Amino acid sequence: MDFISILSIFVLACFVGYYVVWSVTPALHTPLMAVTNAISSVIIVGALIAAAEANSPIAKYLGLFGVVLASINIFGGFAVTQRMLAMYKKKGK
Amino acid sequence: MDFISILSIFVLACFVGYYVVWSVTPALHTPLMAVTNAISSVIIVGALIAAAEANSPIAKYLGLFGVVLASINIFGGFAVTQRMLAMYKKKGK
Amino acid sequence: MSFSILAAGAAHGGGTPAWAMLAYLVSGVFFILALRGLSSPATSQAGNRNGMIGMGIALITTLVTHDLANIFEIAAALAIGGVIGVVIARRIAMTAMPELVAGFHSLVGLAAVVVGFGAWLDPQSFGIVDGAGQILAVSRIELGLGIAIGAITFSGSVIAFLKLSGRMSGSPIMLPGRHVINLGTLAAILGLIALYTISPQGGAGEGWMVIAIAILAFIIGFLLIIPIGGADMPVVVSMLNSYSGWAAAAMGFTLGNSAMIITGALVGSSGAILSYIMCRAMNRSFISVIAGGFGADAGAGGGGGGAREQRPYKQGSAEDAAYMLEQAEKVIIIPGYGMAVAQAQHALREMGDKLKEKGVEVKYAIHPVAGRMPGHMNVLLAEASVPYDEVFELEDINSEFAQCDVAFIIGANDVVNPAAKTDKSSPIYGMPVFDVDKAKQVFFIKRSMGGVGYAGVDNDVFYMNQTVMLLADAKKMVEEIVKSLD
Amino acid sequence: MSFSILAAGAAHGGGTPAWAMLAYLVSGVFFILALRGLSSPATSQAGNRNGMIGMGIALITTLVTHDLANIFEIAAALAIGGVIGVVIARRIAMTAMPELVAGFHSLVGLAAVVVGFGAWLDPQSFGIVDGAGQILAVSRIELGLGIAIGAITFSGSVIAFLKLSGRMSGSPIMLPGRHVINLGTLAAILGLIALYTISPQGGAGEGWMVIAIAILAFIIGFLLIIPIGGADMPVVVSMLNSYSGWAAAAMGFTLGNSAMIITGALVGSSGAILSYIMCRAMNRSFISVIAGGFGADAGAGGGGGGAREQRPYKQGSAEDAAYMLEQAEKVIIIPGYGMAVAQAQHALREMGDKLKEKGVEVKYAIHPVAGRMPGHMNVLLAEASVPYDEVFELEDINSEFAQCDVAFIIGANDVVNPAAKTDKSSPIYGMPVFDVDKAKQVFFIKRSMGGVGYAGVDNDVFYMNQTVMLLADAKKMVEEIVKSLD
Ligand SMILES: NC(=O)c1ccc[n+]([C@@H]2O[C@H](COP(=O)([O-])OP(=O)(O)OC[C@H]3O[C@@H](n4cnc5c(N)ncnc54)[C@H](OP(=O)(O)O)[C@@H]3O)[C@@H](O)[C@H]2O)c1
Ligand SMILES: NC(=O)c1ccc[n+]([C@@H]2O[C@H](COP(=O)([O-])OP(=O)(O)OC[C@H]3O[C@@H](n4cnc5c(N)ncnc54)[C@H](OP(=O)(O)O)[C@@H]3O)[C@@H](O)[C@H]2O)c1
Repeated sequence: MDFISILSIFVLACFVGYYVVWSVTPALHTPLMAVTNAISSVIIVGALIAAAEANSPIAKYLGLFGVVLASINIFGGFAVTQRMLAMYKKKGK
Repeated sequence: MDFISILSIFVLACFVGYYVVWSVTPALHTPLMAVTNAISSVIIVGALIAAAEANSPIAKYLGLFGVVLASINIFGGFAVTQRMLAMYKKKGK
Repeated sequence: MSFSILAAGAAHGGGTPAWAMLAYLVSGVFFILALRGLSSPATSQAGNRNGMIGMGIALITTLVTHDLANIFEIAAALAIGGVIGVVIARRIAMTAMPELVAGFHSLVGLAAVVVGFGAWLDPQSFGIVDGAGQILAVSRIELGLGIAIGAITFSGSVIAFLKLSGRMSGSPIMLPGRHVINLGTLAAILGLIALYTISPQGGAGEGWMVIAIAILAFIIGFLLIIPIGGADMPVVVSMLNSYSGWAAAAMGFTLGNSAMIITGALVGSSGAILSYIMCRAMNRSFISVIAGGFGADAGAGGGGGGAREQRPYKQGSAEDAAYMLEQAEKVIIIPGYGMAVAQAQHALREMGDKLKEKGVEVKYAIHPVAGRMPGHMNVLLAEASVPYDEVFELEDINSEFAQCDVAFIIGANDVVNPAAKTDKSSPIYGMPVFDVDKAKQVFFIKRSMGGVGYAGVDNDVFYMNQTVMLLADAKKMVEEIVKSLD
Repeated sequence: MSFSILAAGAAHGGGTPAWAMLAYLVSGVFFILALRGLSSPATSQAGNRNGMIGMGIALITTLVTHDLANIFEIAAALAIGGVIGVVIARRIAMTAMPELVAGFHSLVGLAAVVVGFGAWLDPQSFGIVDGAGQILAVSRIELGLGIAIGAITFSGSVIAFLKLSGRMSGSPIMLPGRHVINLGTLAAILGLIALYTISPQGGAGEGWMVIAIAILAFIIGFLLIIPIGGADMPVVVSMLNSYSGWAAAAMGFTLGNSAMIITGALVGSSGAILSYIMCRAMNRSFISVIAGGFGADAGAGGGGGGAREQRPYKQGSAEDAAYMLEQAEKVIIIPGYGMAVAQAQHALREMGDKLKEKGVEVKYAIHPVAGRMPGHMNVLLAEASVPYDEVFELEDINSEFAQCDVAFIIGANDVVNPAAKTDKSSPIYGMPVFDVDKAKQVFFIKRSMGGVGYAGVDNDVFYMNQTVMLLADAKKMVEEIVKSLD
């Protein structure tokens, strides 16, 4: 990908982010915080690269440490969001 | 630009389009139709390429014809939108 | 997994310098901001200016990055188009907006066809050739689709223009066996595109195929639209708008041009969403609209409902109406298609002003499909300087009829028909309508008891106890009311 | 115009196969759908599942396109993290959400630092080296910024966690000359990043610079957050969330990874918008929150307002309240931070149920900054099985106080303080508040007359004629009311 493409994707993603976040109902702002926490752990991709390719042993162990940290967030974040969301119920249910 | 970049831009642009159009107030749906008419004439870019590069005379005259058609739309579309929008006024103004 | 088609795409826009690609992105962002501005009347003019800036950037970028030898001819073409466009835009009456949009629209379609042919004749300039000088396979698909969609948009919009402007009867024209003909033609177009794509001497050759695609697409655009009734034309225009957006996006893929891709997605979404909104507001499925035949008995211009039973109704005069309106505390005005036909908006505004002077609260209630295009009534009221904060949407005002003294219906009909709520056999059943029956008093302006709304059905509101029919041309009637109010 | 920086970027993600790039795009789209699901509780669980799918796609794609030699260690790392995460998520009390989010957040920050160091140690694997084996200049900037933002997020979130969980006093800690120290440290960090970028043996060398950046950033994260009061922590957490989003996007630029870019933009917007919403709801500028010092006199946990004049007020018992509630036709319940502290939500729901059985209409009114994080009260009420269609936002319910018999305030304070509307000198002036003074009767649960809300100001509602103070722990008081209702 060339820089312009990446920039284009970024610019459009910012518009999408703006609209999609404003459309979140205020009642779900706490789950929003939890789930953004989880998805921002997509930097685990970087940690995986460091852990997998491992041209340097320190890089490898740093990478593995990063994987642990990020996966706490991923699993914990989605699980706690799930737990919260399961509690929201409509009248008469 | 590689295909994936273009596709990424397209996919994100569809999300943006979805949100941005839903956020248009119904009172301005007629101007919306007029202005989308105007901007969809951005295909004038294609007509300009044909008219400017002109490796074939037919292509050149086709291109020039396309430029005329698209520019009717561009100038007409923006002008009529402008005329409509200038009419919307708030109370007490 | 094979991704050869992806690899083939790698050439797209290859020759464009980085700064130009950035400029096209900026142009696309300006287009987004243009539509975003329409989220409120206050920001809308700035939005429109953003649209112009975006278009300016795209134009200049394209000119600067290409051969300038023909610059004078190009400038002349731009000037001719520009003058025609501006003159039309200045002269057009606001009531003629629906046909103007359709007419402009046909031009976009034709321009797309022209660009498609240009790219086919001169593929080098478009940067869509492979090593052997043949047009790339992906580009051939995009080109074929672009021409086909452009041609359908052109001929379809021409029909829509003719029907909306009354130059052609609004009533559906149903050919026998049309579904078979249509499907056959569509299949032939798709087949030709496929044939062209795989054709060995294809590329810039095989002219007959490209021309045949265009001709068949012109024909099918015509065939698809004539069976659709006049008042369904706005849905058709929106649908074609959406298609042309996707066609522009396809062209953007070919040229690797982000301004085109973004525009295509915006216009494509806009058309699709407006069609959806209209269909939902009419409680009809998109398919039923496109299949056509609706409004077969009664065209947009009225026409008799024929053998209807005669039921008693009250008729009133302008003086009666003026007297009751003065006494009221709160009046809700419901304009419809008839107001546009009669050009009664200015007189109506005057009436509203007079009533407000006398201390009456006046509000305007707009149904999402009142008139003949989305937002049609809003534009006309704005033209007559009705402030937009006195104009309300269906769902915001419908609960207020119970507290209002007078519901003043002017040229609207289907949008106040209670059959939509009660009569399951009615063609408009399920469409949300104004609860005018809850108002203490109803005035109903239309020209005759015979005339019906677009859906061609009788309306119980005519015969309600509290309804007074004001039978006359809307403009004349309102002008007389204004006189009586003095 | 020179676009060398653009050209340099051309290498980004060069080694990734096309299908993997597509997969990352799909993953990004799933993340968009995840947040989109949160637009209503009905679609939210499907949204969360989309988020998981997106993450799964990103994980698998990364693993498959890289060396699998260390797969067992990686699987073990994933498993350890996963187990810890799930256990925490299962065990945590709903009232502890604010600190949980802050805590999880610190981990993201640390992970970003770790990834930054990994990329610095092993740039080949990240595909960010030039011909000479040096790290690309753009990548060095991105790397430096990524480490710095990650480190700030880490230490800042740790402080936020400690303050929110009460392990550290919520009151601001104001160092002398802190603005000078902070600006100096920030300048040093930026200077080091610049130095590293232009350093000739830079690239994978110059370790001291990279380490110094990390250390200074850890320190400044600490320094920036300690002067900010406990109840402003949600704004801080959101702000750090936003920063970490942008950091993820920067990393996405480095790797040419669209999943990261899209996520970064989503998270960045989310944090920024939530901060904005909170600041607007408190009518305070973002700058004033970040500059710190708010809540200096009264911490989150209460604390005396000191020298306040003694004014007469009425005190009531649970029986009085129960009697009045039973008689009412319509009751609006306003929960606040105190309800969370007392964990009174279950008892409250029981009270609501009892009242509904007796034919009383019960609604819940939630202020955008009630409690200690956005949506805090909604989650707690949902936990207690209050249906979400009985819970209303400020602007939707505020007009109903005039028609309600009882406003029942439980552990809220600032969000009902009329000083926000009348007293220009009040620190909460301009903040939108509930018009409880319009209700016929007000019950106000708090522990003592001395305690104040987060803003540390007195509240005229205590002393109104129609107000009855119910002084006790919220949970105990509500439980007693429930008993009296039997
Ligand atoms: N807006 C859109 O986007 C859109 C899109 C697709 C379809 N439609 C359809 O169009 C219809 C719109 O409803 P509507 O209530 O606005 O209009 P309508 O139901 O078509 O009714 C128009 C009324 O105006 C009267 N009228 C016509 N010319 C008049 C004149 N010069 N003076 C006074 N009255 C006049 C007609 O009766 P007389 O002939 O007796 O005068 C008729 O009662 C709906 O059925 C809707 O589904 C709208
Ligand atoms: N939600 C957010 O996102 C957010 C973000 C930033 C800032 N803030 C700030 O936080 C504040 C939130 O307002 P709020 O009205 O929810 O709360 P508040 O104004 O902080 O008041 C809390 C009330 O609860 C009482 N209380 C505490 N513990 C209790 C217990 N165990 N039982 C009964 N009562 C108890 C306190 O009085 P006693 O001590 O006498 O019991 C106090 O009156 C606002 O100032 C807002 O600006 C919120």
